[in-house]
Amino acid sequence: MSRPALETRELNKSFGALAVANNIDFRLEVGARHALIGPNGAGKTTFINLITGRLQPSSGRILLAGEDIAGLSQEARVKRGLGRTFQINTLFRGLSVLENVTLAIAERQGVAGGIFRVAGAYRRVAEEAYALLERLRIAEDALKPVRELPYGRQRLVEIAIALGLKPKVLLLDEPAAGVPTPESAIILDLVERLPAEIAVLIIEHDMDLVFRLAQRITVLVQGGVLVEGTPAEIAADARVREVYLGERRHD
Amino acid sequence: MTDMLSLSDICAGYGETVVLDGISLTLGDGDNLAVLGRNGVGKTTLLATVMGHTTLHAGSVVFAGRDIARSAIYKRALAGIGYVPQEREIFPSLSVEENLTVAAQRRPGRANAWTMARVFDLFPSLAARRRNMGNQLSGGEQQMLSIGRALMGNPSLLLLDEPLEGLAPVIIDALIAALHRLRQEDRLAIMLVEQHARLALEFAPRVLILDRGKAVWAGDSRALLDDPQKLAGLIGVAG
Amino acid sequence: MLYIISVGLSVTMGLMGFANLAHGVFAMAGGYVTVTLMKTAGMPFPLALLAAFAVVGLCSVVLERALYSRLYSAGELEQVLFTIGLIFMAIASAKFIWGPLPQGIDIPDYLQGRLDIGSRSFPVYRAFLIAVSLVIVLGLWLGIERTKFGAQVRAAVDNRQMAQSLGIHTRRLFTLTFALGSGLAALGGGLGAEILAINPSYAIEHLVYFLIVVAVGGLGSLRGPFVAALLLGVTDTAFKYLVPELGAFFIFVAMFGLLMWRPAGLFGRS
Amino acid sequence: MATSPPKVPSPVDILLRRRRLRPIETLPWAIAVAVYFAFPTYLPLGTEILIMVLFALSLDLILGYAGIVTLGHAAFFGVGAYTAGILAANGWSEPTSGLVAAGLMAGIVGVVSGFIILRTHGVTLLMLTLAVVFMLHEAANKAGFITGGADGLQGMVVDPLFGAFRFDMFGRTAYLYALAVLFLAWLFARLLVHSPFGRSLTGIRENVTRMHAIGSPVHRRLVAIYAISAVLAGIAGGLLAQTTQAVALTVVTFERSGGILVMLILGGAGRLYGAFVGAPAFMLAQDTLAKSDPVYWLFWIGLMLVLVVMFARGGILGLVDAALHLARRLRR
Amino acid sequence: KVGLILSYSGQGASIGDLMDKAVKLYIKQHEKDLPAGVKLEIIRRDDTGPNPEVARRLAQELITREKVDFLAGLIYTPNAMAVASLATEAKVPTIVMNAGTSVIVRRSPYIARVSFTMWQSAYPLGKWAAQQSGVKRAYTAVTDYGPGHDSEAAFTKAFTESGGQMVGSVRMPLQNPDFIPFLQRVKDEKPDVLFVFVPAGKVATALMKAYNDLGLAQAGIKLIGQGDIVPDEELPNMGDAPTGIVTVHHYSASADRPQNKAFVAAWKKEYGADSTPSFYSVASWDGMAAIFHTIKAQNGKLDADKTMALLKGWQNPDSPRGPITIDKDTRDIIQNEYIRRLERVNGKLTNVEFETIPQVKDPWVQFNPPQ
Ligand SMILES: Nc1ncnc2c1ncn2[C@@H]1O[C@H](COP(=O)(O)OP(=O)(O)OP(=O)(O)O)[C@@H](O)[C@H]1O
Ligand SMILES: Nc1ncnc2c1ncn2[C@@H]1O[C@H](COP(=O)(O)OP(=O)(O)OP(=O)(O)O)[C@@H](O)[C@H]1O
Ligand SMILES: [Mg+2]
Ligand SMILES: [Mg+2]
Repeated sequence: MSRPALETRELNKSFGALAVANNIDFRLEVGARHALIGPNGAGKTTFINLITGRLQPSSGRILLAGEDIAGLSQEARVKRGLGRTFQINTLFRGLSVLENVTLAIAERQGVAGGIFRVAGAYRRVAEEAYALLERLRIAEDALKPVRELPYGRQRLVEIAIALGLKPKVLLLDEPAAGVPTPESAIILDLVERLPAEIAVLIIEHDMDLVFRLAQRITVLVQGGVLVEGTPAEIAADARVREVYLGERRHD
Repeated sequence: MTDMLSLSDICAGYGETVVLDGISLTLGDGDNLAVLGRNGVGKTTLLATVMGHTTLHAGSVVFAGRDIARSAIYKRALAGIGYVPQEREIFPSLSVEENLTVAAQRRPGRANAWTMARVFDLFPSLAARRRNMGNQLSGGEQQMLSIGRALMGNPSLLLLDEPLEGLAPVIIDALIAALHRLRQEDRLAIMLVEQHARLALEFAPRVLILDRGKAVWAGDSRALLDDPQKLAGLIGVAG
Repeated sequence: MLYIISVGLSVTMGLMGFANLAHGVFAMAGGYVTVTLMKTAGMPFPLALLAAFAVVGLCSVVLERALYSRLYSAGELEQVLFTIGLIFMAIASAKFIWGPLPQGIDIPDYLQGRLDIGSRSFPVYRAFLIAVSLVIVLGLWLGIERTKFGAQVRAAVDNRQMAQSLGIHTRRLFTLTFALGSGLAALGGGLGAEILAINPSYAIEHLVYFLIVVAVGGLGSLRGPFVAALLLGVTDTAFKYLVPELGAFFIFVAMFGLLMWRPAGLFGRS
Repeated sequence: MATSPPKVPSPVDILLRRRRLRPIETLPWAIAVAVYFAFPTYLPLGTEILIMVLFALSLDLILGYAGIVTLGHAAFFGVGAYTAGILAANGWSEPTSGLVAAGLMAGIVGVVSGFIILRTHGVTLLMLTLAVVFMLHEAANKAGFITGGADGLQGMVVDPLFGAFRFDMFGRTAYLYALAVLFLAWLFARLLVHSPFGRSLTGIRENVTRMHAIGSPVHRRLVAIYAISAVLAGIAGGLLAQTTQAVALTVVTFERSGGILVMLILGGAGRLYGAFVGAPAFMLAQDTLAKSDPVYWLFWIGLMLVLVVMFARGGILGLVDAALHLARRLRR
Repeated sequence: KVGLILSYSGQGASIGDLMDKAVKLYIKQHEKDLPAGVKLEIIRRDDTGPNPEVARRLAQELITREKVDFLAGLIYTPNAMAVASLATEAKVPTIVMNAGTSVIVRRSPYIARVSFTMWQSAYPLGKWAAQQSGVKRAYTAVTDYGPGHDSEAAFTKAFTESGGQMVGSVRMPLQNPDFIPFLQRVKDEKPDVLFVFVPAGKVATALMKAYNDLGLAQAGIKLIGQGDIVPDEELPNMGDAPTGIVTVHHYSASADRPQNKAFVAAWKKEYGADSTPSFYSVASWDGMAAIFHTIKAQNGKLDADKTMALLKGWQNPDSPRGPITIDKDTRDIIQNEYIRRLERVNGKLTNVEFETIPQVKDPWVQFNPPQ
């Protein structure tokens, strides 16, 4: 197999006595559509925080396109192509939707630090942001402050910001939570149509979505990888049924 | 069946914006109602209005025989309304235990009242985190805590705003089972807002569907479960 | 006495999350009440202190209801502006009523004199202050950190609307807490009148020291300010003795270092 | 980008339009020039007001836009004042270069202190800014051989501006000098807050976590704006020193930091013009009140602040906004 | 027209109050003595503390807008210095009623001082301590700012010149001082005498308490200083301050001179029995006397240079503090310095004068002749 887009080796993290990441070895292939599932508190969000640098691992290595990024700052990792969304909305609540996305795109294009002679560049940034909003069908709210949007639409802004970064590896933390089915269809559609070279890791508790989207699934339990496999393998796994899926039918 | 909650011709919103436009409904002891609708139609606003978080422009809210439309929020809670908000709203600087104790309300005459021990029984993973601060919890744990906190008030009416979001399937199963028990044993009335229409319809016998602040359909859940076409038409879900 | 004033501040500012720069005003009021009662009514010292606590606590209830309560939801900056306005008014009012000269108190005989510890001697009154502070810290700790009351206050500060949704009467809670904080300040002002003389610009002159103690101790903590006041007091005294050339530098350098090392303060919750 | 925005004006246009200059923005300048001719005996006060506007403006950049609450801004004001003052007292009496030096020194102090303390936030940061002021104050006090200590700096000589305009007793030169400097600073500040850099500061104020996650070098940005703000504050301090030819320890005090904070909030923070409203309002009120009631004027100032908070959220400009809003509603 | 610049708010508010009251009282008593048709108007301005830029602006306005004939007041040295160049430029006679740094009078030919200088009292005290009181080893503790440094220098110079020996010195912070550690240091050094300077006001009380609490008197260390450490208005607050403290000052409210008795009585009548005038008040009182003198002498038609000429060499034998003269060369004050001992008289703490050093000129001027 070719070099993975993202890889962790023996990644460990504990809060006091609690080990939330326990020797996690994980590979995310280029172009993968990979799901991470597991019980509440298994350490999924923590895992993403470790990868993006929001938390420092106790030990272990994190490789992005083969390069160790464990020592880098959050912003350096973003510059190398790591993008994420948050499980709990983390937006610029007082700013308009358009500005939320504009901020991200400005950072990516490297114009965000400029004070002089940027008028033209800034227009291009804003136009790109607006186009993205249209793609996510939230353009009509472009000038509303985010805080006045219903929850479901705020989730879409979360995703818009992450997409604005044009990441090579996209980490989605429960993107569809709180999003009604029609909008979550938009999200699904969008993720499916992302360029093939982008690797996507998605955390979800909505099994319909997971089983439709994912080519591979990793199950995390108490900070450790329980199993990894294709959706069919996972659905059939007795242990996974016991600790996570329960006895309801999933297809 | 006596009326526990009755809303008539509610118009409510935020400040001057009106979101809800003429909603009426009644709910009896042990009565469960699912509230469905597209994104942004005012489901959250409806629950928030019962709790008193919005500006009520017109209409009356009667709970347990008293008009509470002008009551302070805390009085409504003391009267027996429990609320699980959509954004969980855990108190970050309180530990799990403290989050539960601040909400505890004793109600004389209630047989098997909710205690901290019972909440921990329902959500074992919370018990393991009892000393964590509110902001040191995973998303799902916060959701559980929010539900547990509402239960600690031993309410007679429970307002649940997307309570299943972010919970693992096994937990959802456990929670739904527990809610079923509550309805039967304690005659707990529940208003449930859910994105997963199917789950909600299976749980609650009655359903109210909102669109842009108006009630567009109310009736028996079975009717919709049996007629997916119609459901899709109302809330835009395929299947 | 710095501690007692500061712990009151910690109660309002830390627990209630209100940027109450006018806290010193209550301490000043406490001092004035104590002095006035002792001088004009001839009340004994301990009684005058209790009276100061009560009077100022009650007055603060009125203030809180009339003014402060409208500002809990306002931004920090507005709270700052408002409380500075209050300080200004208090300074002018105090000057009008009591005149610009500082007021001192005569502490009773049994609290005067020195304790001799080896070659060093230690004033009795300071020992008395430390003892009183200890009693208060214990009382508050048992009363607030360990009870539902304290958790409720913190809950109400974190998210007022949600706290109400759980049946907490936040208005009453805040009023009570505020009165407690102000009363403590008054007590501190009265006790400290011996060392920090009460004068009209008291509230602003000592503001910085209250803030330091609270910040170093950790916002919202009750033990924090006590330990901080003691620690800063002792090290400051030691440093002035050993290297007097550095004078006033020390306390700020100490605070600077400490806060860089532990941004949340000694006992702060982050 | 292929989809051309259908509506006119498009949201993109609306977003960008904010940068354009509106006619009302010339108002402060018109007033400032009018004052020069109409009230020639009020120019010393006018000069001090202009300087305070500049100082408040510099504070607004970090407080209103980047959300850094500081009680330590007088540190930079003081560094600027002492730099300009010490240069002038030691033979460097040309004013414009002295002012540049004042800004530079303050900027350096801004970078160094900002680099260290901007890792923290909230009350901790507030206290650290306070500590910086006190340490500088103490340093200026101890370094009496060059700062004059508590007696104030002695022997400043300031040359005529551009070799031609003497700083006269009526304060005409001083007024115009301060006005010109303020104008330049305002142009710059305006450019800054509407630039991508300025917007990214607002992003930091609104949500730091997200700023990190979109790859923004948050710390560097904060240090940058802190330093820029320090430069402007230093220039304000330098102006004060040059126009009054006096510097004393009170330029680096907590009270001065607090005072400027009050002026800014009074006007309305985070709106660029808060400084232009707050500083004159406060200083004029103080001046008139202090004259009519030199002993108890503080009471009235305090009352004014309390009333403003009670009835005008967002400072005086907030009140104006609310009034305009109401007027528009009524017309409809 | 007189522009009076004082601190009515901020840290100096209580000083400003004492001075303002004296000005008011003087005018009340003497207004009738003015030449017919002359109306005296006092324009008060608040400089809010040691803020030279504010003082300068106020002076500028008083001169250009109000067109005052005199500037007066000026509590703080930096403020006086900032006003000096304006006084020269606008030719406005300026009466310094407090600020005590020696060099001020040299800053402008239009400045005259009616208050005091630090050297004026500290220097004689140093001499007296070494020669008369028989102590040999002295320690100084002064507040770390201009006047403190002056006092320290003056005392040290006089004391060592007269054969005394300095065993140490310490400077204490201006803000919120806690004297215990400094005095503890002194105590460990065991000098015969401790010379202290702190700014008059409530810190003086704190100093006395620390001196008491540490038991320096019992350890045989005498406390001496300038009048600032036992200011008359603070004495009621000093509780059981140790009696026997010897200080040198130009004024004491309890002095026996008939002029002083009358002054104090008038004051108490006007402002209540609890209120006591202090050296701040006396300087303002005499300052007003000087202004009245020049007005009367010119019959109300004021000319700046004539005014200054009249001020130079002006003598007032009737000041509450004894005879005073404005030096005709330096425009600075020449006055008696009194050596006083703190005692209890009728149960009240009182500074009792027991020796007089007549007509002291500022010694600093002799050691630092103008270039
Ligand atoms: N700062 C912290 N201190 C201590 N424990 C923490 C902290 N942050 C998180 N935890 C604990 O770590 C565990 C893992 O949290 P994480 O958010 O990664 O879970 P998750 O798998 O994302 O769960 P969910 O599906 O509910 O979102 C949780 O049990 C949580 O309580
Ligand atoms: N604080 C607010 N101020 C103004 N308008 C608001 C506010 N909160 C919500 N709204 C508006 O009220 C409408 C109804 O929102 P509400 O949150 O009730 O919808 P919802 O049905 O719960 O949506 P969701 O499915 O996303 O939770 C929306 O159009 C929203 O924009
Ligand atoms: Mg998670
Ligand atoms: Mg909702």
